[in-house]
Amino acid sequence: MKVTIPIGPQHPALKEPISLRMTVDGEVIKDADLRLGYNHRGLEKLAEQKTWVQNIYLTERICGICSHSHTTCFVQGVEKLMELDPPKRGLYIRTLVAELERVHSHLLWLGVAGHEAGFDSFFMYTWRDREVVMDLLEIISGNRVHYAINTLGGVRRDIDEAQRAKILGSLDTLKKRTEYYLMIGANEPSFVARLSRVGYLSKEDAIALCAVGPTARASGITQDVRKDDPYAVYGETPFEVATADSCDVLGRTVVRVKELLQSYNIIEFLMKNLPNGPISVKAPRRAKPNEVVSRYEAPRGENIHYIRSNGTDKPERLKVRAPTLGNYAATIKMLKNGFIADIPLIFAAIDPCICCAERAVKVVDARSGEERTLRFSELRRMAGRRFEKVSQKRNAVWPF
Amino acid sequence: MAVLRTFLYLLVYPGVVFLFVYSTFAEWFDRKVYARLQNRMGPTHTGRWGLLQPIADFVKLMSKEDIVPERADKRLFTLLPIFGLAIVSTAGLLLPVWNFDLAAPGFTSFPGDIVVLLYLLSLPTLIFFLAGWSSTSFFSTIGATRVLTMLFGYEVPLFLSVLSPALLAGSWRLAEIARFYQQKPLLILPTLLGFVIALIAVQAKLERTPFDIPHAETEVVGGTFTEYSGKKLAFFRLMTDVEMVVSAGLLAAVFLGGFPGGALIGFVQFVAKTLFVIFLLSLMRAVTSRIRVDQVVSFAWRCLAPLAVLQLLIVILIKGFLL
Amino acid sequence: MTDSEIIEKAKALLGGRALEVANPTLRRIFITVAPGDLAAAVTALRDHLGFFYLATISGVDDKDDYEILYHFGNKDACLNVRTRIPKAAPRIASITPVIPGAILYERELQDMFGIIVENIPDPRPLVLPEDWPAGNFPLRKDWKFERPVEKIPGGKA
Amino acid sequence: MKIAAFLPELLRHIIRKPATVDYPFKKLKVPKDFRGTPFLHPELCIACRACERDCPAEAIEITAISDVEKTFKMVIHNDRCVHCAQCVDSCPTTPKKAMDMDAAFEIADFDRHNLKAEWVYVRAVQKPKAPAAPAAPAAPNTEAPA
Repeated sequence: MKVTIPIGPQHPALKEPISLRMTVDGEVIKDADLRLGYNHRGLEKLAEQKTWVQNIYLTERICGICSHSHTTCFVQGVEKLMELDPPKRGLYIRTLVAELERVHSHLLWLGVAGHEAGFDSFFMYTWRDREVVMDLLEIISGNRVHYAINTLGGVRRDIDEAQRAKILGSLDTLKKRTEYYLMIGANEPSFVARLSRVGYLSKEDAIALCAVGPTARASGITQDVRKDDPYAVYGETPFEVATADSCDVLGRTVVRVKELLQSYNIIEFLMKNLPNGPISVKAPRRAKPNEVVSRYEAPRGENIHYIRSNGTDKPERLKVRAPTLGNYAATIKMLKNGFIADIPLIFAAIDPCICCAERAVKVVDARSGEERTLRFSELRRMAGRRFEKVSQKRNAVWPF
Repeated sequence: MAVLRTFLYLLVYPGVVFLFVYSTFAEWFDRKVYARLQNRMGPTHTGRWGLLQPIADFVKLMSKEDIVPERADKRLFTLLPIFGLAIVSTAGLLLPVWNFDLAAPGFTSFPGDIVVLLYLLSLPTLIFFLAGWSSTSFFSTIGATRVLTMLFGYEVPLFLSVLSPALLAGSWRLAEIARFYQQKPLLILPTLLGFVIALIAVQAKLERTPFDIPHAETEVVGGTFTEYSGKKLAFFRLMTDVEMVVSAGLLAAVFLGGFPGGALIGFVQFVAKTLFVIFLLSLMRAVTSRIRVDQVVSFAWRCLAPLAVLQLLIVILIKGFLL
Repeated sequence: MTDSEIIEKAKALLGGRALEVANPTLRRIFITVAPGDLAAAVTALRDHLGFFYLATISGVDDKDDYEILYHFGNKDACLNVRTRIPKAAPRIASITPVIPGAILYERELQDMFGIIVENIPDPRPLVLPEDWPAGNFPLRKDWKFERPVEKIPGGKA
Repeated sequence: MKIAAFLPELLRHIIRKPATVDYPFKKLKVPKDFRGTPFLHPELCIACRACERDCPAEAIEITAISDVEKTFKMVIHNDRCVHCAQCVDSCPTTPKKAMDMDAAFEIADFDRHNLKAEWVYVRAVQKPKAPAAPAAPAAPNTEAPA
């Protein structure tokens, strides 16, 4: 007996408007219909009417949590268009803020995963320790969320000796706390029970559905733009790509915590060999007609910007593909045959940044017809008949 | 005179007024401990240290708009909160703290009152199911079916673990059980296993965090209480608080040796022991994460029930050889 | 595999179909292919060169025709396959049989440019709401949108 | 798989001071160059409109009142401003910038009109970097920033 449950567009588990219609048989999900577009802001059309400098702050507001990744991806592309060569110190600071953002984004995700699984103490503690990174970002860039540290040809603010010492100083508390959370995440029985074997995505499915970021790396695909196509100073920084092959939400948690530990090493490396010199070069107002593809490893996956210029001071075309969009096809695959209780967890596992990915809907229409008789089948069949009557009368609300 | 005494007995001291005030205090204590465990402040600004916060919530909810879903069965929908509160308050009267001396016990202490108390405590689960069922929204129906599924998990271990100390004491009367353990305090030790099982089962009955699946807000929005608002929701919230106090009182009476010592000391004993049990409940709420409904049932039958039977075995052996 | 090796292998694989190949910067290769043999080129690149990961599909409104770029990525480089289709007959074959993950980006192409993607498994609108007036496609250059004047409620003007 | 793995950490914190700050009553210190609200030093502004052109949110509006005495009016729409400080960066005046950022971030208001800041001033003449300290004429600014 099928009951279709609408989760969203407004729902406590979803911080942003996205609509999931689950066809559920008892507690098991039969198929999922994902509907987006609720806060599509027409960003690509808007970018064509703003100058290069203004577009930096426009791309920054694509996503609140990974704002630095979109600006860096955009600024790198435009620097190639304008043939600018940012100085080494500017690139070092840009990579530093990128890694600090990855740390704060992963710590935020750990908290959200804990909250979705009902583990509120884990949520409180991870977000308390995330404040250390937020304060660092606020001291360096002057703002906790939209750092706006990038400009065409380098960065806008320098790091003085006191800030450098503060960053190095707070690294070991962060390292100690992250190892503690890895221990908790792997050992707390009720938490692990909610994470293991949930949202299974095999390696072949991940490849076929072009999954990106930690979701793909947790299924055993070593795919990291920082290694495959190094930008900024990732060519010189020693780090390894964190992968796991358990293909489930627990694997994604482990991958993200390993990435946190890698980020601490990168930040330490960056702070220890920060070269001195200027931090930015002067940028012209116009860019010659040209096109560029710029890629960036955001905390959620690979970011890609395709920018084409036509000689004026406004871009001809700016195509943005945020990582969450890449993972939506994989999410539908994971949701099938899961439990209702797992919907928020599976959905949170790809760390969805819905405002980033205002571009995807996918229907899986495997209408498996078999009728499972359950002990409560009689109760549920009554519920089913009630809904049909209910939905007919108010069908304007739920367009089935 | 006797009428006045019973009237006072029912309404003021051991009865409704005291129970409501004490249950809001218990909720404040639970929220404050839970917050401090998570390194937060908890309610602080309503009254001294936030003491009036639960009462403030109750008053706010009472003044809010009260919506009844169109398709719902209006009479049932409206009466359920009142039934629930009534059931749980009458269960509160049966707690043995009120009859000070066994010679002239009040009318609420009779042989077999532990069975009545357990029955009255399992009725609220049925009330939750009907509440979820009668408000015909998707989420509340799922919440309702989850309440019943969980009921089959924790009910048997709860009954077994609570009744085994009664078996050891050889009587079904709460006051006598309490007096038995006051005279032989050493015999509390073998029933400690039962105490742990009962704690977990009560946490499930009260639908608190490891088992708050029926109204898990990230999955099924409000679960059984999705459609409730205004006065009805206020009554349901108060009902869960009173149920917490009553369950804590039951556990304290059966496992921690009741509340000896006349009126005043008995009252202090009652407050101390119930707050200790509530502290353990909020500790459990802070330590664990929410598990799925099927995991609750398998955990209950694969782990709680065998331990409860083991506890029963221990009690029978002790009763057979030692007493 | 350096860029030049990839280019040789791609030229060998595609034979005459690769109309022009460009390598503007390190690890960036642009191959232009006629719309007809797009699917064949994509299959060849996926099987022999390991370009199974499709990052995204970008559509560009280029005065009198649409340019569609398929951005692939693998360990060594980012390969972009470019096709041009006339505005008069905006049709392109879907590559979902070859790469299932492309369904999302083809849907957006359909919404934003009005390009009809043949035998796409699921033709429903992707991002635009159901009540979006048919026939106008936001990302076309001729689609103008004038922002309404901002009225601030209350207080002095 | 440890039962109650979180217990020791929780019990350690039960007596410690909570990490949360009682916000409206106790406030945290804002760091040194925090990007708060943009404001103008009217006597330094040469009305070159660089900030108006570069502002991503179109929050700065410079209108010429009269060309004779070269007086201008600048309005900063703080309800539209995104606090990115690009105006401070693109301001060409040396040595001290006309546009500046203060640290006020609690600017919520019921009426968006209260968030508009206005200045009417005479355009300062940007002296070439002569060796002598350029004495910028004391422009009669008629209205202090809101």
